Amino acid sequence: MYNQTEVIKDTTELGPEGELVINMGPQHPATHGVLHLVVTLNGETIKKIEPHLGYIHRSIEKMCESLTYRQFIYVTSRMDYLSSHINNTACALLVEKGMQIEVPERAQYIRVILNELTRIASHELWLGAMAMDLGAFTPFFYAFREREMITDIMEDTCGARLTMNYIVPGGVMYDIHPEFQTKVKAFIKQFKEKVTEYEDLVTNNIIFQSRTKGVGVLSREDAISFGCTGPVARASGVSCDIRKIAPYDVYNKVEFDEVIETAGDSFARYMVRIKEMNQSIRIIEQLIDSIPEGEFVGKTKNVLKLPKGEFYQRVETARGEFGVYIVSEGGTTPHRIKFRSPGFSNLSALSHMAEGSKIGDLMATMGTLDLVIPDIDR
Amino acid sequence: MFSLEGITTATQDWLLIKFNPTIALAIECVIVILLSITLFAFLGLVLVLMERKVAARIQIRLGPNRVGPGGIFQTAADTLKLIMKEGLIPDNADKFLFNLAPFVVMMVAMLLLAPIAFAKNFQIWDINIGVLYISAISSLSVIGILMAGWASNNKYSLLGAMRSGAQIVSYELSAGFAVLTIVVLTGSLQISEIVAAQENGWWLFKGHIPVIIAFVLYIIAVTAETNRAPFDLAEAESELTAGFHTEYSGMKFALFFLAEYINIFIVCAIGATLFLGGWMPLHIGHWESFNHIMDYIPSSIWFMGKTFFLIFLIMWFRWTFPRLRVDQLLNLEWKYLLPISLFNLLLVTVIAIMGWHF
Amino acid sequence: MFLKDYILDVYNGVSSLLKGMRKTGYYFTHPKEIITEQYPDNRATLKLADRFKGEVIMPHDDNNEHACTGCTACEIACPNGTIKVVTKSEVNAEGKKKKAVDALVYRLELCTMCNLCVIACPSDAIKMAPNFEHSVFDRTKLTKILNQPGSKIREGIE
Amino acid sequence: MTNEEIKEYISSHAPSAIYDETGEWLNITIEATEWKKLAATIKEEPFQMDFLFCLTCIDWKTHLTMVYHLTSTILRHQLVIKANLNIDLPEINTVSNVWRTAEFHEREVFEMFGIQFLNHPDLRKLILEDDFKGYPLRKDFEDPINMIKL
Repeated sequence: MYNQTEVIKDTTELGPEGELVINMGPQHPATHGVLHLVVTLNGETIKKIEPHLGYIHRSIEKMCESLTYRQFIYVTSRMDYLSSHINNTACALLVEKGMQIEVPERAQYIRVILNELTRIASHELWLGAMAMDLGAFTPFFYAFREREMITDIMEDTCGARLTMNYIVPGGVMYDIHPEFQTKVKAFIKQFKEKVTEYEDLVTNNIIFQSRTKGVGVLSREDAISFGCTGPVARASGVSCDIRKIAPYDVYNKVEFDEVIETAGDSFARYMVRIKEMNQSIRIIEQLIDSIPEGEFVGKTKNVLKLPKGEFYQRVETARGEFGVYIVSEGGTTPHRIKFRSPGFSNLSALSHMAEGSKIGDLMATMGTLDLVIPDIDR
Repeated sequence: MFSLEGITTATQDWLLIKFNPTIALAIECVIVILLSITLFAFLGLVLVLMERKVAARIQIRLGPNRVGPGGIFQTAADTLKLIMKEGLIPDNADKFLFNLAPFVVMMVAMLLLAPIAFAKNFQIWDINIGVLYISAISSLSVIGILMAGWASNNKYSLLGAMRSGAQIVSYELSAGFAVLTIVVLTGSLQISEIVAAQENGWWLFKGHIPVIIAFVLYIIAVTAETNRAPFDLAEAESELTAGFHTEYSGMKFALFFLAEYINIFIVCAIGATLFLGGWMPLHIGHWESFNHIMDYIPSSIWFMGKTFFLIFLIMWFRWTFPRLRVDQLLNLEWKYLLPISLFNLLLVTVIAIMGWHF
Repeated sequence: MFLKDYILDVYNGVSSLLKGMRKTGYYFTHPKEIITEQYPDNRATLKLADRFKGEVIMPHDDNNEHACTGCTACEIACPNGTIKVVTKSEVNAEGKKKKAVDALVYRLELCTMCNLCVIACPSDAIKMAPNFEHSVFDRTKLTKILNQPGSKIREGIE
Repeated sequence: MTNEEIKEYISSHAPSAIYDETGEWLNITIEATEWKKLAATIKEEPFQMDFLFCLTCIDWKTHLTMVYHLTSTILRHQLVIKANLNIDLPEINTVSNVWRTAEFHEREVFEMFGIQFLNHPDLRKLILEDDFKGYPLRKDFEDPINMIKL
């Protein structure tokens, strides 16, 4: 990453005025992957944070330039692997929009249900990982117990637990599993019972509250300026839910609230995600019994060719706004593809949020930003 | 009735018959050293296994269950692995201090073993300032930690050691005041007398509110003093990777690990002695038959039972709570625990002077 | 009231902590809630989802016949070049020359289990199998030839 | 705000702007030199384009095109601004002082396409190594070692 002289300077010499430069990452328990933060400290107080990215950069955008419009969808699962369904949906929606493919209603319902399940699974994992960042190990296991039910449902229907690749242009790859509905209902029942556990263990805990309240504050103006989306922006009072602004699939048919908090601190971000899980449950409850009969995939041509032009599709992943931008020359492969990942913009606000706080606050801030490094690096 | 007291007196008598007193004393010393080292090793293995099992049960897992029945040899296997590992010394580290630090921490833990009464009349050294001795020696462990943090030439270690220093120095106060509460009530610093004073009832159950407060304070303070979650800032896995022992590997790491668990055992043993009556059996008022049955349980089992109950309590804390931040940790001590314990000490002193206690 | 707030602070803090301890204490005393799966021990009873995408296989029937025509649709559909179809010309019963599959080379180490080849196959000759214990000591063993030696195409499949 | 009003307003600030309404959103192609002034203008009233949600570049082999996707969190309208750059000397003014998210996005575009963002506060490589040669997302990029030819 650096040339040799810089490394030595970074690790052995004190900076001006007794500053201490530590390399947090690429292997560090709290960076959840291979994020590298060069943190300048003054005692315990953070003076500057500089992210260094690229440890898991696979140049997916370049790869996609040589893949057809059917093939490139699977790659997007490998970006934000916790919301792979939603990423896949974004790509499928873009191809459908470009080629005016009609998507059967059944497929739309299935997509929305699976997207919301993915969102819950992602938030569950985040909850566990964040509690772990703050030193509480046990909620991780409780959160994973519920997440396991979702991955089982995914395994039944999609055949995979993490990188599903279940969404295809025109619908979904195959029909839902016969037991899908009963299993989802069982999950909803258990989730509603167990969600109080998180309140006892985490939300109401005095230590947790004092660790997160007033920590990593991001004002509304800054959230907009830094391009933050998703729960990070909504905790700062920015209304930015793509499911509300530009509904896709059947989101305009369901009732749900956009969760908005105004404090902008780590606790607000935490609360937004917890409440969002409940909203997701609400969406699933509305749809699960009324999945219409019919085809699960629309009629598509064998070879997909996007017309010449530019297409942009925005969706709301668990982390925020995910955008796919395709410039097509009319061939079977895109000329240029750009993925606008939510984590990348959210990360850029980290330095601003954590400056002047303690190392422990950095963990709380980073935990509530919910960074997924492959999503940032792409 | 089985009693450790009988064994010790028999051994001593036999030694005095066979040898002259000086040699007998020397042999006794050797026996004590061997016994305490054995106890150390045994406690290390048991406590680590217990921690893992408790954590597993709380976290709806099974825990270690592959080595031996129910995984009871897991820690022995781990120790074997750690012994075989290479002890790395980082570049530019202060080699002498780096190697010394784990032994300092370990020695402090060993010294603390001396005044603890494991059973009726089964004590290495019934020093007349026992409680003071414990308070004095236990604060030495911070030196070992600071040494380790500084000598490692690692910034994480240094940060961890500094945190640990601030933390232990602060929480010594509350722990000390909590201990003083009992000393004031008993009127003695000697462990055996403190235990003897609880013959009619343990201090915790005698119904003195200041004692109950002192007990809570003591548990919080010693949790912090032993660097256990929620006060494990010196290690703070998610912040400082492993804190002061980041650079240690192999047996030197194992010594730190062992010292941590021995320290827990010792502070819990002292807690049990001060508040839960040490080896005293549970006696309830005038239920003669009940008291008699309780007397039949050997005193060593009473002592170990109480100690392990407190150890379990501390483990329960660890697997439930998130970690505090460093400034909150010091806030908690200086703004909450210290005023409360000062007030508490004042209260108990008034009670003792007025003779309201029983 | 400073003192009242102070005491209330302490009380609320401690009660919130006790609530959490009650929860973990509940799980400690209820071993029935343990969810660990003892994987290598429960291998006999382990049941994966039918649709689990573990590897691509080519089902053969009792006569050692498969349904692959060697049309290379799967090869074209594959995003990472996992599948390579080697074809040969075969003379069938009516004396006509016909393209047939010689070897369907499948490289498991490149496969991402995206299922596109299965969807693309016009004669349903390949499918995903719910196997997951793929680890081998030699990487070359991951390159498999899916059609069994001596197998031929089933009658009536074009 | 209708497209006509936007066009009228933009024309008064960037006279050479070319409009394209075929896509989902209004596309405006401007001169690179006009961008600095225009960016500061459209963030304020009456457009309030306060949210830069996508910033990227396209390599057309003959020239490069910077693409800025903008939206307003208040008025909820979208706008796409494009600027064509010379492939031999791609230079454009930074907008990181207007939208701070651009700082990271511009660093990414800088290393992937080699575009110089004038007045950028910290234009260093973000993802690639410091001594990396070449611009990976350009069409003429060849990597003989790491590229897998299937």
